[in-house]
Amino acid sequence: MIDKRIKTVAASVADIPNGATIMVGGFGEAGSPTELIHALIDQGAKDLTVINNNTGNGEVGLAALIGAGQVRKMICSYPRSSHSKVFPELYRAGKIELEIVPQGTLAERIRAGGAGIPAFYTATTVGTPLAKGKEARLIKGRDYVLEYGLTADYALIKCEKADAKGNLIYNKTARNFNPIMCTAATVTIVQTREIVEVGALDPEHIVTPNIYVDRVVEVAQPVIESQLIAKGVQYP
Amino acid sequence: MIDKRIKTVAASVADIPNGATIMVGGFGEAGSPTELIHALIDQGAKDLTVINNNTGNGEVGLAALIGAGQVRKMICSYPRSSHSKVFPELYRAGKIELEIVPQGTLAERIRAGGAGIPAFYTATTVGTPLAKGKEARLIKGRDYVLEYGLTADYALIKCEKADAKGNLIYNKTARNFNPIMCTAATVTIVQTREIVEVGALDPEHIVTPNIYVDRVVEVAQPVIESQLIAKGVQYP
Amino acid sequence: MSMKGWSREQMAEQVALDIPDGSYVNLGIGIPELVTKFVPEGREFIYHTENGLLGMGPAPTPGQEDPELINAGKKAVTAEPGASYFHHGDSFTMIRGGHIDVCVLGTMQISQHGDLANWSTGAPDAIPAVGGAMDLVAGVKTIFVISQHTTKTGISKLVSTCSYPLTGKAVVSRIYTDLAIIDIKAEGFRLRELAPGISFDEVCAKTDAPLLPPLLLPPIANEKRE
Amino acid sequence: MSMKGWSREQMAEQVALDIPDGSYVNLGIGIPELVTKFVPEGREFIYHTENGLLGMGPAPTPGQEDPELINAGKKAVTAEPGASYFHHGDSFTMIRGGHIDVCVLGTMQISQHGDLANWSTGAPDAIPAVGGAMDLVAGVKTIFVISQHTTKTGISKLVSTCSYPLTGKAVVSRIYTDLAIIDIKAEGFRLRELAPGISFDEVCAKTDAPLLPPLLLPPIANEKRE
Repeated sequence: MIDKRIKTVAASVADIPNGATIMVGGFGEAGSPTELIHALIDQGAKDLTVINNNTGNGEVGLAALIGAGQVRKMICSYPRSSHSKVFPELYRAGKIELEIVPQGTLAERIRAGGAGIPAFYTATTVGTPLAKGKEARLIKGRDYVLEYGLTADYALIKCEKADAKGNLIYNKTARNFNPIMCTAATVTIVQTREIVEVGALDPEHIVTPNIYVDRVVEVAQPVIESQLIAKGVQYP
Repeated sequence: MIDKRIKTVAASVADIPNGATIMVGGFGEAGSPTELIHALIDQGAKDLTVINNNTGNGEVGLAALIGAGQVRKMICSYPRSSHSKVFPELYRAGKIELEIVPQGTLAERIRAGGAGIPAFYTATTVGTPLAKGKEARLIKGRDYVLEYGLTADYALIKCEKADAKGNLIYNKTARNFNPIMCTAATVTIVQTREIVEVGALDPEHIVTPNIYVDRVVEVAQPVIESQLIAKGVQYP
Repeated sequence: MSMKGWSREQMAEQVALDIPDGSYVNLGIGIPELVTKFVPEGREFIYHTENGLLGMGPAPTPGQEDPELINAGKKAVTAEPGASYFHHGDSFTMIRGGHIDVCVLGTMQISQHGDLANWSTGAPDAIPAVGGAMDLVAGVKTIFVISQHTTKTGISKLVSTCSYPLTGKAVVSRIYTDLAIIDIKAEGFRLRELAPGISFDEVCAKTDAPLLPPLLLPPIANEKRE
Repeated sequence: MSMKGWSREQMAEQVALDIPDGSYVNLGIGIPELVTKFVPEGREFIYHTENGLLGMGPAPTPGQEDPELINAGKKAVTAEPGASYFHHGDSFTMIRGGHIDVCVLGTMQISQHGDLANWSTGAPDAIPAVGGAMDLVAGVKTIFVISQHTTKTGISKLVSTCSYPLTGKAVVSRIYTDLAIIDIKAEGFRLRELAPGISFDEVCAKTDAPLLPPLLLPPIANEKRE
């Protein structure tokens, strides 16, 4: 019978190979699967392509993964951060690639990847340097550019409650990119504050249906990145 | 201050002009805004283009609107019905146009229309007669066709609970096309079983945020189409 | 009386045997719906219905029907523990995005290349009605077809080239009929299993396209040949 | 001391006066955030933040911050009654789909054609970081810009042609600076209102593009001319 629970964060990310493309949920620290990222640092996979809106905070979570030299390329909308020098230093040193994508286009490309839409048109970036190299098209009198769906090998996701079948609900603005990333990855790995009985989540309130989820691991008291940063924590 | 409540179904549809394009929620009878449709029959607007998955049941609701000769064109995936002869007779008589769209493409075109995506590629219909006349494109080794976003002047929607600001929740599979149609119409008109206090709907559970809703009218005990059909009711 | 061929129920049972534990499954209207009755011991399938429900359960007991809890065939259903509701856009994200593992459909014709024709006879006065079939065959990972081998008048549904308008091109993996289970391979129709009391020659005779015999090499021999 | 020009708060107040009751509003980081303090009596604005909240309220009282309830600037906020949470895909459906009525943004440069440049100086060592700005200017119905008229070193932010990389082309409707409110019209920058103590000539001198005087014809005269 279907039971997607995994005992440890280490076991949940054990098979991620070098060169994998990984979507990482979260917007800033909200909804960031920090324990899963730390487990990936411990695991050591290299040459990764990471998709996240930002590039992490301080020297924990995604910033620490980048700092550990495990990331070959970042796809994000906003690589600046007030608490992190990790990405800028590597970027200026030519040690990490950057694909800059407007936030809404990033979200839609992920959503499209999950929805079997290989490409779509959008007005975002028209007339700007970010439209360079993109196919343009006039539709009903307005200019658009062509954008392609994004998929990933893995998604690292944080949620509030999950059941053993993999249904998920989120907390407030920690929802952000997590639900769409669940749909766009071959293997979706979820850390949740609580695992509840199957049937305990109201079918009307489930945000991520279990079809999108492969592994669920309970992290009852996740770290809060801003608190770690305030304490000057560096991972590992 | 924002208050989108309207007292009567008649008032809520009063301004729909001849020639309007109207999205009508529901899949079969589930989620069908029958009272709003009946109000539109009473109102008498003609030459309408209607977007719905089907063509109505029996001689009530959408089937009655079609039967009243108010619909110039249907856009739907499945115009057959076991309880309705209205559409087939008009269609065979050349008195109504039909644009047949696969159900998933119909949903995605509506979603795209609401999301500011003018066009997208999909594999659905490739190699079939419904791909005829569509622009084809090979993307990463697979064939796709180009589909365009759909928008409407009005959407007629049924939901379970609404607040005065226009936040909506639905009941079970009566959700279906309703939430995406709310996003794709210039004016979204909603009939709800109950109007609740603003703040009574949990922000985590709201399916249609109020930004998509223009008018809310309470219909506490909506008719059930299958019961009307069993009784042989014809509207009006 | 000795058994000859498979009944509708037995065809559905054969399909169920080939669906792995934990699969997400979408069942077409008609014979495919019978699959739910034959889920093998120890396996769990999660059923998806296009109109916005994952975790669909069986029909409710009479009198318990809810007109707002229906399946894609517009019949009353139930929701299993762990079910979820969602809108049509999200529902077809599951289908078109390749998240559904298996779809079981009926058919009017199926070609040796896996082309499926199950939505229209193409007759001049037919009102076209496609529903979600084209989305399902384009998006679901594995398409199984379950169908009588021939029409009521004895015309083969398995053909070299479909004469009816297609639902999808090269989309079907396997066909389960009352006479046999047949794989669609690059080389065409390949017999996988005969129904009880049915001969290879009989299936060939009722199939309007070449039918290849089963590959009988045991797996070990196959391995050695690599 | 006589007042000369508008303060940041007064600029924000001028913007708030021009937003109709019931508007859905997205506010950029910085001066635009001050708009919430000046909502005119009897009007209600509903605030959207890109990271998945409609009905955003003010910052919480110190100590009540929730790290999972933040705005697009990653600062702690609250949710008003009637608020809703949703994911990033749905959030940008609101933006790109033209559902947000007004967006108020800061800027680095703005051209007489309404081109906006507010995301990058284009310096060779700059790390590009665009966030949601390009989506907002492409999708929101009305874009208001609120900004000091010149840089700290006195260089006009209002220009004939932007030298910095664009955020969007021909997207801005109106600019609110410390010196004036200026409409973007087909014919270019058109003065709408001067800040107290500021002369037309002074605004012209600090604007690096032609500035047209306000259209002074009363509405009635306009009607007569039609």
